[in-house]
Amino acid sequence: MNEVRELPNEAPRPANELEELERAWKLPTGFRLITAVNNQVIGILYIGIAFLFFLLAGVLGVIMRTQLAVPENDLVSQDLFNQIFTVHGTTMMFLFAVPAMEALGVLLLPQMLAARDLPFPRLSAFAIWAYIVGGLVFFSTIFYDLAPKGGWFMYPPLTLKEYSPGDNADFWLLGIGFIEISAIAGAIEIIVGVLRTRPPGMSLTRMPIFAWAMLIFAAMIMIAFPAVILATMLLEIERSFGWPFFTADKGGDPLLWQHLFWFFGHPEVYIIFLPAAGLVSMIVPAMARRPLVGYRLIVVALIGTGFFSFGLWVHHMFTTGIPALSLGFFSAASMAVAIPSGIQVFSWIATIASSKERFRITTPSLFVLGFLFIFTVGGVTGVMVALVPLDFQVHDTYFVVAHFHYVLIGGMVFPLFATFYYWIPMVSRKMLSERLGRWVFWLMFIGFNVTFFPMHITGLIGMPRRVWTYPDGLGWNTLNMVSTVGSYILAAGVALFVIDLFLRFRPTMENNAGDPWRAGTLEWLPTGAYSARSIPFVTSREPLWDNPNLGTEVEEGRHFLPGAPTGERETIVTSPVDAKPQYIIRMPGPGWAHLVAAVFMAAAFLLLTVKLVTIALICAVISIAACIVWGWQLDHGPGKGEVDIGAGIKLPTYMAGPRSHAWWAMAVLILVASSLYIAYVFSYLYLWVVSPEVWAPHGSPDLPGFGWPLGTALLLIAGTGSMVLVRRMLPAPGGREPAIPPMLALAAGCLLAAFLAEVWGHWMTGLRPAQNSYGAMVYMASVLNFQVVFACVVLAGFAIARYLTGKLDAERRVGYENAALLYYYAAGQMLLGLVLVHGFPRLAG
Amino acid sequence: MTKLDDMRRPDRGNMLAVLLFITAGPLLWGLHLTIVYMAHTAVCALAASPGAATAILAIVTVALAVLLMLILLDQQRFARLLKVSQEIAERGSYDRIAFFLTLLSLAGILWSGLAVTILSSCAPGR
Amino acid sequence: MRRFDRRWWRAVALGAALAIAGAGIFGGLFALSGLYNVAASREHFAITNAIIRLTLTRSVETRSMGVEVPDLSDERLAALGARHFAVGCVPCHASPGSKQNPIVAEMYPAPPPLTEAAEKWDSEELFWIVKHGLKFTGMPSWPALERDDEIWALVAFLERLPASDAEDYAALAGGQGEGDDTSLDFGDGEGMTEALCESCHGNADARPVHPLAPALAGQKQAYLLRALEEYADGKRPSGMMQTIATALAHDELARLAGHYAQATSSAAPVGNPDVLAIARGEQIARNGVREDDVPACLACHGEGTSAQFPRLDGLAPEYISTQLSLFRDGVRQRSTYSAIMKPIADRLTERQISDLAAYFSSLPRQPGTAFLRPEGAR
Amino acid sequence: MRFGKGWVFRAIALSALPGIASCSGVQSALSPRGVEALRIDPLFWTSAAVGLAVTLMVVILVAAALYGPPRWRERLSGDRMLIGGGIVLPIIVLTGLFTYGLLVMQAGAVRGEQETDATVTITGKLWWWEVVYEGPDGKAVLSANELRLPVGRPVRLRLESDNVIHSFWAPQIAGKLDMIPGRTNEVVVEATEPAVSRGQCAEYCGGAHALMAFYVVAMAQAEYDAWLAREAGPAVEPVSEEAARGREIFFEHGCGACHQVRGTEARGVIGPDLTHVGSRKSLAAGMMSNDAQAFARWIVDNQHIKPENKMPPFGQFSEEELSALAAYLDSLE
Repeated sequence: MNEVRELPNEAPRPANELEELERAWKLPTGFRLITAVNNQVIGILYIGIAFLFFLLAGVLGVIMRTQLAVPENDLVSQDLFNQIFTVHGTTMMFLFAVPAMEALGVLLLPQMLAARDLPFPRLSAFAIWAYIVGGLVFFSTIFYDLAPKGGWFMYPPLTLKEYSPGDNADFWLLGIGFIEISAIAGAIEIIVGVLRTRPPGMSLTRMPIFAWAMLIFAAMIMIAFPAVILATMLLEIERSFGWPFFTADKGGDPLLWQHLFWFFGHPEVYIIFLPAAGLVSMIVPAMARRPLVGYRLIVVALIGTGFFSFGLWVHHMFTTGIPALSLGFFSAASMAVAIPSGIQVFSWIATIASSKERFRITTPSLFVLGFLFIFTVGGVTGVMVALVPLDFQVHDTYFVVAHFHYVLIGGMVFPLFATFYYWIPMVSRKMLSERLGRWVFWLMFIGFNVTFFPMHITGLIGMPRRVWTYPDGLGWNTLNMVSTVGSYILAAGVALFVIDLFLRFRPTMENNAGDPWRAGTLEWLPTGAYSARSIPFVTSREPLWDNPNLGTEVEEGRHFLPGAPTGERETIVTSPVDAKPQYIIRMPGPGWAHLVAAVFMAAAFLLLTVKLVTIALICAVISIAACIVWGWQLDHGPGKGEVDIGAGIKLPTYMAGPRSHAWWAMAVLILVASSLYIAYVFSYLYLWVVSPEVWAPHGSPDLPGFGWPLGTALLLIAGTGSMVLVRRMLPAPGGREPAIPPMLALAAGCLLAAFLAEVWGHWMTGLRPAQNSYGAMVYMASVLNFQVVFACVVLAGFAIARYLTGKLDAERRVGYENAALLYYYAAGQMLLGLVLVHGFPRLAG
Repeated sequence: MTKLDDMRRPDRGNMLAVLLFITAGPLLWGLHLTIVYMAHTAVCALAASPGAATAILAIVTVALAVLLMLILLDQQRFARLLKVSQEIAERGSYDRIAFFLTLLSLAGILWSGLAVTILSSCAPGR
Repeated sequence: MRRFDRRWWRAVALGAALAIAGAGIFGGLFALSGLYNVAASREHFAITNAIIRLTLTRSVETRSMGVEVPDLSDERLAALGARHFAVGCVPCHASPGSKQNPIVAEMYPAPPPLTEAAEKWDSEELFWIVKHGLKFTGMPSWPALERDDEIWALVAFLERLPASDAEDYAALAGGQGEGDDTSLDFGDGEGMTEALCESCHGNADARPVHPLAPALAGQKQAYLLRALEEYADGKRPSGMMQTIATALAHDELARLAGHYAQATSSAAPVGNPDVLAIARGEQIARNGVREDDVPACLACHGEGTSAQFPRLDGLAPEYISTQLSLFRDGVRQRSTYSAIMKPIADRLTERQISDLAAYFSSLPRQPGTAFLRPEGAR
Repeated sequence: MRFGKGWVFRAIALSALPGIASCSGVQSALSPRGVEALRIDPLFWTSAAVGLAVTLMVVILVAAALYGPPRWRERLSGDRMLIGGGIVLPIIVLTGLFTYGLLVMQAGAVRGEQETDATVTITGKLWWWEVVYEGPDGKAVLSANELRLPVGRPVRLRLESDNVIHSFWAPQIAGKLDMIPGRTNEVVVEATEPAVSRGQCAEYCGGAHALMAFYVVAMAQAEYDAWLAREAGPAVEPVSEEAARGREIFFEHGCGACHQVRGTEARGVIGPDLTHVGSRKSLAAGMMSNDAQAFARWIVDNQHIKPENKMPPFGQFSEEELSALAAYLDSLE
């Protein structure tokens, strides 16, 4: 500790530097606070709303338990109960668990990385507002008998128009589909944030475990959510237009939904669990006052879980009659995913054992210990249900209800409460009460186990899930009564926590309660609205332990970027592996555009649900217009030149191309689009395996002649060529090149023409989408193409407008780069689609 | 120990190479699952030939298991193949992470192999 | 500056609050004092009158927006409306051939003659007024708000009224318009009530005036009696039938039911039958639709079934499809039997309904003969 | 391949969870009376015992890490512990369990491929079960909401649905298997002792999913054959006057449009077959006991007993009519 450290900047700092910094990051006041984008403000809003949904869905849970307390109860009617359990599950999964974890990412990540904010502050604000509006409207359907009642898993045919008339199911499909989009926006933010806005010196292997967890969390969202987005699209299209994806009579298959849904649904569990495990891996070392034992193995566990969790979706379908050996593969993967959990549990035990003196028993550590116990039980029953024959018995019974509540409440809610108690000092003037905290913990812990442990037995002795009542005399009465009593105890614990929040939680950005735990990571640095005064140079995993003076140094502005040299909001972008400073990102401040975009997009989706198509379209147009306004303000251009961040490092304040954060965001978005398309390719092949008899040329009109796909491909190649040429022709700043707008328009036109040719070609053969599953799949490819084509056309138009206003040249070219990147992807996707749609039936037929 | 001076040099780490290096094991595991699941489903649904199915599954499983073992045996050569630089910070950590991930993936593949040896192909779930 | 703003706003708000309170107190005192004259013998001030007229006109125009007008060109529909007009409207509004009752004429406002109504109001506005009535004028709302189909019949008639003289009117109303017709009059001798019934439902020689009024001859007695009783106690909503059924004693209802059960039916239905639709309808009527859980109609409505289940043969297609949609929309939900028909009506598609209507309407009704015996023995 | 009853594990687990055995009812997977259920049973007890051991181990290790002497804690915090406990141990334990699971599965798969002499087709309806046996003459025998099995004989169940997805689950006999539109799933079951047990739909199928149960009656082969012969025959003639009057009412009020009573003109196939409804264990798919009173209640009040079910409530009957109708239905043994 005594070695003399070289620091990037000299103290004392110039007098006006801090003022400048404060001015740049100042919060809007009054009602304009809703335009704020600072991660600490919107992060708390985000987590607050997510917690509100937890409480609301929890109340539904208690109502269900009350109904089931005694046999043949009629407190809640059958129809209402079906709505309640659907909304309970949907809300807990989509409106609470995932958003809560994203919220923690928004709130904690920039602090842990000592970044001034996430790289796209308005994108997070957009995602949050969209989620708030969409989520609240969705939840409120329970109050006017409009709530979906097909279960949170929404299996067709039950959710098809025939068996679910009315708008109830559409609220699920459009509402949740929309919230998934918001989750993906958050995931893009988190990936780019973790990889590119770390403090200098924080290589991948020095990241806090939570950052690893969030990175994998976001990556999993990118792969998993598109599957369910595709599924909801297919189901909504079948409900509205009768394209038979899931109707067996016309070559569809109800199981296709289950495959797509669980390809999302199972990873979803780990999407929820991984960040929570990451949080635990942060709290345990703090309480032990020792570094985490087995940091690298935990990383192994996180990555391993991320992968293996995609290999066990069929374990929700063990009883659907799939061949035994296929079940065996997924059972094997279910076993494989258990090992990473084992690694983490042992790592936490080892860290506890390694404590300096003894492990500190505080409210956060109580919740962590409770989590360890509950999660172990949940993991063990998880292995049991992974044994295929045993699952034949316990599948869809209360045993499974018990199992996944152990995994989810144990694996996510307990760590979340630990998180509340642990990190609230970072954002509040006061800590929460340790004394009340212990009451909260014991009530929740006891209540939880009393509620859910008996359910294992209830299920084994025959009680199925999702039943609104049960007859007397089957031996289920006592166990159900016990569970109900337990749920009241659990609810009392949560209520006590809410009281504690009201009494002591006072959000703040400047005067927080400090670092009561003496933890080692950067979020405990002294902060203001601008986060840390200067961005520390990091050389280890627990910088605050290794350099106790770090807080003072940072506050004195002796580390990187101590001021606001461009006079605006900014943070350092570093390289993804070793975190070497690359450039300064200039970030937008408060604004209305993203807010308008979010609210109107939510309105568009919800109005579609109730079939007010015209108004919905108007809202969508307003939303897109707001997005364009928002995008227009982003590309500042290189006008501010280079700035000195300290240690003699001068960084540019503008970046385009593969190093820029915008390029990365687009790349991530393209990954999302491609996993959506891969899910489509899977669906296409899957339906072919199920019903080859409806495929062309035997069961459907012959494919259009070779000329059609060939012509389409040529259009795509021509468009791509035009796009590539534009890059070469971009003039130097101030120059002109009149050919650019027509070239961009040509590219967009080629794409549009290719899309139309594909649809027209099939239409001419007499193939119709509602005819059979083959027709539906063929036209579905064009629906997916339309999404990217539409985006490309908008972006190309945007680039033309940038050029015409003199904001696009060889240096200032982010607008072009994004359009081009997406364009190449769109062309690729459509070419692949041509091969599949025109080639496959010829090959297989 | 990273020095302040290092911050002035460009990053030698190639993100994609590093990612590929540490996730090669799980990626191959995923490839294995995809192939065996799809092959089994397609062969049973369309050709209904348990013998062919078992043969394909066995070959794929053995091939990928051997590949993973090779990676485990000579990790450094594999790293060089992917052009993972030696100069990135804490390079050893990446080796260790990659090693254990490959090991877990191998276990996963072998378990699938176990299923192939015990269960008959194309038989119904019961 | 800002503080000034706030103070200014506060003053405005205070002033407004005081004004409202003052007006309230003044108004209250005025009402309590009894100074206002509510006598019908005294007319409103011109200004009061103008405001009331404006409010009324605007209200009707605004509220009737979005009402969709069906095809009203069918003369038979107007004839049905005319018959109800004679029974339900003439007592206050008088007809082209009669004078207004002097007592009614002294109402304030007095019920206007309706000969110009159709010129003043559009169809949807007439519909709205007939359906909802007008506050403070004595104009009542339709007794069965669910029965838009009946209200349109009246509107169809009112549309034609301006162009009608006493003779036209008498022709349209089927003779009910002549003489002193200011009240419901079923006559005193036997046969007078039947005449009233027949004017809509037809008799051995004449078909019903409009398909909404079903042919009654040969219908089951128990069913007819129950239908009349249900009309009378509002279990089966109908602005037209409730008025009549309520006015008749129970014995008279029973007698009428017996009379019609015995009566011979009118001539066979005419028209251009859609043979394919009839065949499809017969298939459904005999066997049901298994995949849609639709049972065979004839299992309940065929020969030898409960006297409470109406026979459907010989009913007009419009009547059948209207009743099925009334079942489906829950209009008839207050009767016990509707609980049986509603789920079945729910399961029928529009096309199945029209097929069934075509089939049943194609069957001639011949009381007392076996017209359809389900196959097989018991 | 056969396995013992796993009494060792059962004893261990029983001592840990004394409540379980006493809770077992007619729908309990813990009192198996069929070959498949018996095969799954020891797998459950084995995995439960392993799970219990793992949980106890974790609890003890955490306690040791928290409060143990420094030497223990030091050992606990080592890398060897981490790799041994976190990787090696799970791999060994899981390999064992997994292999056991695969062996049980393979036994089921082999059984599924064997020939059986009886086949029963069960179709999931909203919200009841249509059960079709093969009669003695090979003709289909329609029944509902009850499965009869001959003891000691493998029976192939063909599971289908023509509406939404259901799942057939008779816990004492075998694990569940889904009924999916467009597919036919098959499972071979075999009752091991004569007994009555209960089953229930296990896949959420909307509306009255909770009220879709059935009884399984396992009977000796001879008894079963006699029962099947009788079930294949037409309905009995009513003997009492009241029942005869009930039959009149049955036809006058159109019951035959939805229900079949073989030997009469009632040919409906929308609702359950009533030919021998009086001899079943329950009414309304396991919801009510089977007696005249229950019939009467069901006819009038079925939308409260099983909300959203497809049968309209028939509220028009006088008390005499209702009891006559109920008496007739009850007499259909």
